[in-house]
Amino acid sequence: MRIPGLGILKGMRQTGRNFWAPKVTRQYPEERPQMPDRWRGRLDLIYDPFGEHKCEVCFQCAQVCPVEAIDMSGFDSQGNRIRYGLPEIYEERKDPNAYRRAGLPAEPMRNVARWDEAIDTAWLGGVIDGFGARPEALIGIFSAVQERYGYLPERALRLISDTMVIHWAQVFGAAGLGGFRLLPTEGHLVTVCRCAACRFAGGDALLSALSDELGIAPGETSNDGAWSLETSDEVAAGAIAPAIRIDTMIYGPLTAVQARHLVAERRKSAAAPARARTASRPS
Amino acid sequence: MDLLFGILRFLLATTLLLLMTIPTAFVVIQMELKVIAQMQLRYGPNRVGPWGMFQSTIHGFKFLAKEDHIPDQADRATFTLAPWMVYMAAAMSMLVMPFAPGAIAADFNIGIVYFFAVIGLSVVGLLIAGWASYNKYSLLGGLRSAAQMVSYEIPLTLSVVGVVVLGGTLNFRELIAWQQLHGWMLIWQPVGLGIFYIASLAEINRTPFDMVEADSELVAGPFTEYSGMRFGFFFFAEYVALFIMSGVMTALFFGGWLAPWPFPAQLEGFGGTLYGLLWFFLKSYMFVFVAVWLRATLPRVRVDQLMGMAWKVLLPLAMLNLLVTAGAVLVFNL
Amino acid sequence: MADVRRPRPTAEQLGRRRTLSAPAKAGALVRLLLDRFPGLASTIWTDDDTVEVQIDGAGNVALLGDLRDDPELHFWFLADAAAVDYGVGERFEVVYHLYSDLHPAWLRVRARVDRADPHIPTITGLWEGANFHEREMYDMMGILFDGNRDLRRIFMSPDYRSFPQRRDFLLPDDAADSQAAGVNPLERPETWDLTRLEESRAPGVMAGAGDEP
Amino acid sequence: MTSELRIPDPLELEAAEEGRLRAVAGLPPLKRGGGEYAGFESVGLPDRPPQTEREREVYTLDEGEMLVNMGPQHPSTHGVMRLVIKVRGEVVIDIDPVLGYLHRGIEKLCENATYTTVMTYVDPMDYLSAMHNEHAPAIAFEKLFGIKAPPRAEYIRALVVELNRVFSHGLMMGFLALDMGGLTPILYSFINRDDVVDMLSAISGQRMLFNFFRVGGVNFDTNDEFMSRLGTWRAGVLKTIEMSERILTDNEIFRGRTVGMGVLSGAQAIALGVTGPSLRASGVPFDVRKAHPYSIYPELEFDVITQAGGDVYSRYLQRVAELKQSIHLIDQIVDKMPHGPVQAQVPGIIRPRPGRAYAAVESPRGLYSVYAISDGGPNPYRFRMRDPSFVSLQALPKLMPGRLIADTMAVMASFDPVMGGVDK
Repeated sequence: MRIPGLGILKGMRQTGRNFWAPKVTRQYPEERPQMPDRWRGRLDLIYDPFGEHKCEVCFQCAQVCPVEAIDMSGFDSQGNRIRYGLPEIYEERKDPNAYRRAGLPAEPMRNVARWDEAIDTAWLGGVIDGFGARPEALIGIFSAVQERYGYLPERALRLISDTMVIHWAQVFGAAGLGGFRLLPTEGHLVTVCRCAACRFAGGDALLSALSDELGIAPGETSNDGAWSLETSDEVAAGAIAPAIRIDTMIYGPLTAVQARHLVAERRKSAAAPARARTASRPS
Repeated sequence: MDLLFGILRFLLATTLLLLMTIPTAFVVIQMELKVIAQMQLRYGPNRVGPWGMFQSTIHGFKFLAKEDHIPDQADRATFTLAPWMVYMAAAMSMLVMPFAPGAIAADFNIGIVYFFAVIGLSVVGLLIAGWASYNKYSLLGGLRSAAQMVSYEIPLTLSVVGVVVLGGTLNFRELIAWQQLHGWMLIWQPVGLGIFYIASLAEINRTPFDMVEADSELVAGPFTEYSGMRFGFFFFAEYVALFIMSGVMTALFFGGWLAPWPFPAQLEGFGGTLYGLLWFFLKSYMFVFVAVWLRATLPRVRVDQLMGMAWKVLLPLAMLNLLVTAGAVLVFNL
Repeated sequence: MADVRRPRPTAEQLGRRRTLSAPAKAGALVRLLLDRFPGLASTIWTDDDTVEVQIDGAGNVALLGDLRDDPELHFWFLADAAAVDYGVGERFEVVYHLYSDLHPAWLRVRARVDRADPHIPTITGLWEGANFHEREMYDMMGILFDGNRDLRRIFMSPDYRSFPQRRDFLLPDDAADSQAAGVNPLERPETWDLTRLEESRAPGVMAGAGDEP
Repeated sequence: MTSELRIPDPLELEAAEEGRLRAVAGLPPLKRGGGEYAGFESVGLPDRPPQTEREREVYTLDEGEMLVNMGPQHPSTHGVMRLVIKVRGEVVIDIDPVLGYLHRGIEKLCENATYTTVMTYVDPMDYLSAMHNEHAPAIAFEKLFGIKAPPRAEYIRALVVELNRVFSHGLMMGFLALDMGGLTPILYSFINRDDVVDMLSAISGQRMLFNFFRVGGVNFDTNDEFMSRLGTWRAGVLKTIEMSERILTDNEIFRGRTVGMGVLSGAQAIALGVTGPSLRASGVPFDVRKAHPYSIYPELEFDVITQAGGDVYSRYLQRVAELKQSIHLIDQIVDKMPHGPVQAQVPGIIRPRPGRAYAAVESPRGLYSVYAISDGGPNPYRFRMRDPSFVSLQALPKLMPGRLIADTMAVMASFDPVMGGVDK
């Protein structure tokens, strides 16, 4: 036999007791929750076994984000500063404060892409027309532009994007492929492949040998501006690993001694005309 | 001159009372927010003002700032009228509320009758709101409110009749005077008190009898389509009614402004008024607290159980109570 | 989206039977099934906790009814009913998974349905709860269950015209109709012009393209 | 196994009662049958002809009936679902659940994902039992690959799965009360849930969509943080559960609304495909953990709990009992947990041989199963998930006729459907 009201009183006793009990709510801004060590709830880039970021700054995530929430910048495999986001933020990104906030050295990097590049728009339009303004022709157009200017000026990429109605990020992403340069160089460029295959085949030794030979570290340019040393993820397929590229020529497979010899030969032939800027060969 | 004075006095009293409903509602809402939170092991609002005191006030201003939306197919005139009717019913019943000696706005001799007449008006407002909204939930909620309030008026009133028979008066002040002489009505009318409390919860749509709103079934019942200050009026009216019902229960069963023990003896003049106010509010808010406590504990009664309780339990009980009371009055010539 | 570039295997490849010695767990059930339904003997397949038979779609109600009502089999519980599409030109399969507390193995009944004319009798007469499964199969695969009195779409909107889980369904829905509606042309191999790709070669890979000797 | 229970049709009873009352009041009896097709405009949709017999039946209104849309945005539809309720006054005549508002095509997504990434897609299915959602695919894929998870991995799996069950059942208590207007139990339930998800995030790194199971094991081994949190939680969990219990179990109002409400007989439940605690509350002792043991459940000691009533109150009691049972299972698992690796050797290229695998687990809502077909490619050829709450929803139209609108919510909450699972 149940006494009516007893169950209600039992519940009221519970709530009444809890009225005085210590509270369990976290007072958020003052009281921060202790996140577990394995907490995955924050965005973080992951590293490959070689200790480098796995993010290749390909912007694919930013492209597919439906609400355009991703706004990112970084350095591609050649050390160029590249970015994706609203155009009005680009300028802000060059601001020293923005660098500081991003944890980068406060002075702007030497290889920030330039906006004031003069581009022969009529010529570029002709090239695009010649290729038929199809997305798959991008590579051909890029190579034409690079042949003329020695690198891919940002203005030219913009123009290609606008003319061909291809998303800017796609143009930029395609330009990140091996073989294209996004900033002008003054002298010869030696690119050492850093793909997994080349590394296993002794790419690291190759790099240190070349660095020793040229007297510069990867990513630097020699004092006279004639030689630059860079690394890239994709100089060639693994079949000729380890490979290097001198300007547009690919060599491989090489041993460290061979590579050193090759570069030394080239340096001796000397006084090679700087190929950037001045080249104005018709396409 | 007398007429002018009377009109002035009337205007002053009504304005004061109308204005008083707003802080009353704020206090009761704040109490509900805070007490329920504490019972649910939360802190409740604690950011606006010291201890979050002004949270409900901010709620009030928020209502003012919100868009006042009227549905396309709603009946505009009645839709606008409904919140006022509900709110006025609550505010007008404040007129006879015996706060303290000398602090009754209208101390007339049928105060209890007036009170039950006026508080029952709110059902009209809810019914109109339900009908005017052009919404099925609103309509169901409005009809529920009509059924519920009409049924619960009867045991509610009958339980008070016992008090009236015993006290021999329909005036709140005299009833309190009677309680000063004979002890609180609580002792004489325990069954009446129980019926009154349950029926009054149902009358003002409080949990566990909040069929009208029933947020998990009818979204918000008749208030579904209301927004902004119009909803605010319903909201305030509900909490003012809670306070009023607690106040009336204090006056009828718990000796109104009387202190629970005779010391210090009932003061005279302004001091007496203040002392009475203290006790009146203390007791009233205690019953508000109990109502909030119930809300924190109980689930909602189903609509048929609710009606069954009114007609099958409370009404016979109230009748019996009245019979016994009347018999006792006759026999013992109280 | 069905990956149109990768050729899908045929039904024969998918449905090829492993001839296993029936594990002890399902052995009794296999013997019982062979005894009761000798016609299904060639289709029985087992792995360690499942016994599978294949039937023709039209016979599903009779077989499932027998399986349910036979006191020795007593498969009283319909655990799952799902549809599988084996691709254009092949067939649909409606797959029932049954449970019986007399046998420690799931019984899987695969009922073939003609893909060109996908009709199969409903089993809502046996288990009322199959209704939602059948509605889902209709919605996603477009299989029609004869006799189901509530066969309408369950997830997609009622005015939807396509069947999203069929193998030949491309995303978005009308990609098959319009050339590039909403689909990135780079992802549509049929629009690729391979002859032009030859011309637009990548620089650097071709030796001698530069100005060096 | 099943008890044949003759339940009088509540609608008949209701009609008889109403007829009697109308006769007393001197009103003519309401006309029954031969109603008119009301069309979809009455629920605010563009009008179209009915597609099936059943649809015509629902949308045909007799005298005095109307259609009420409950959802897709409604305080108590447990997600986004729409119930088209045909009511006469407050009495429910018929219910038609309309699903698909949360449909994400997870099966299709999984068929285009690799075997390892499927685990991330099944998580948001039934988001209150994400661990169970991962368990079934893990078992099915292990069958396809022909590998076995190491014993410690199986124990960790069982541990996290039971933890998940504890908070899921706890939340059901709260939601049931909330749907009946009780505000407090849900907040007490969330105390428990918060402890558990904190604990699970200590082991898996996420609070809600854990992505913890791997083909052939689990992502992480237990760590000190997890074990210490588990100990603290274990010491206080029964107290927290009891707080809700004290408010609900003996409460007269709660009992008055749930006892005898929505009675589902065993035979009916089996026919409708209702599984899990709801089926066991109808007296059918079917629990996949016992009926078709998987993982380490054969090694644990537990009984299948059943209730006799089959009503909402029994389903509530069943959940509470299973919750306590799960806590005892957790004790056993922690006691018996062996040492060893938590991940089996999985081949580098994850391509199983062509084949088919079916795996079922007992999720807090019932039998959750996965049927995976491999064609030898890197992603499943067909990936089918059977979600228990999807199937259980069919019971609603069977139980509600003759009851009141208010009971719809209580009965629905007693099946504890999660729309993420229903709509896939």
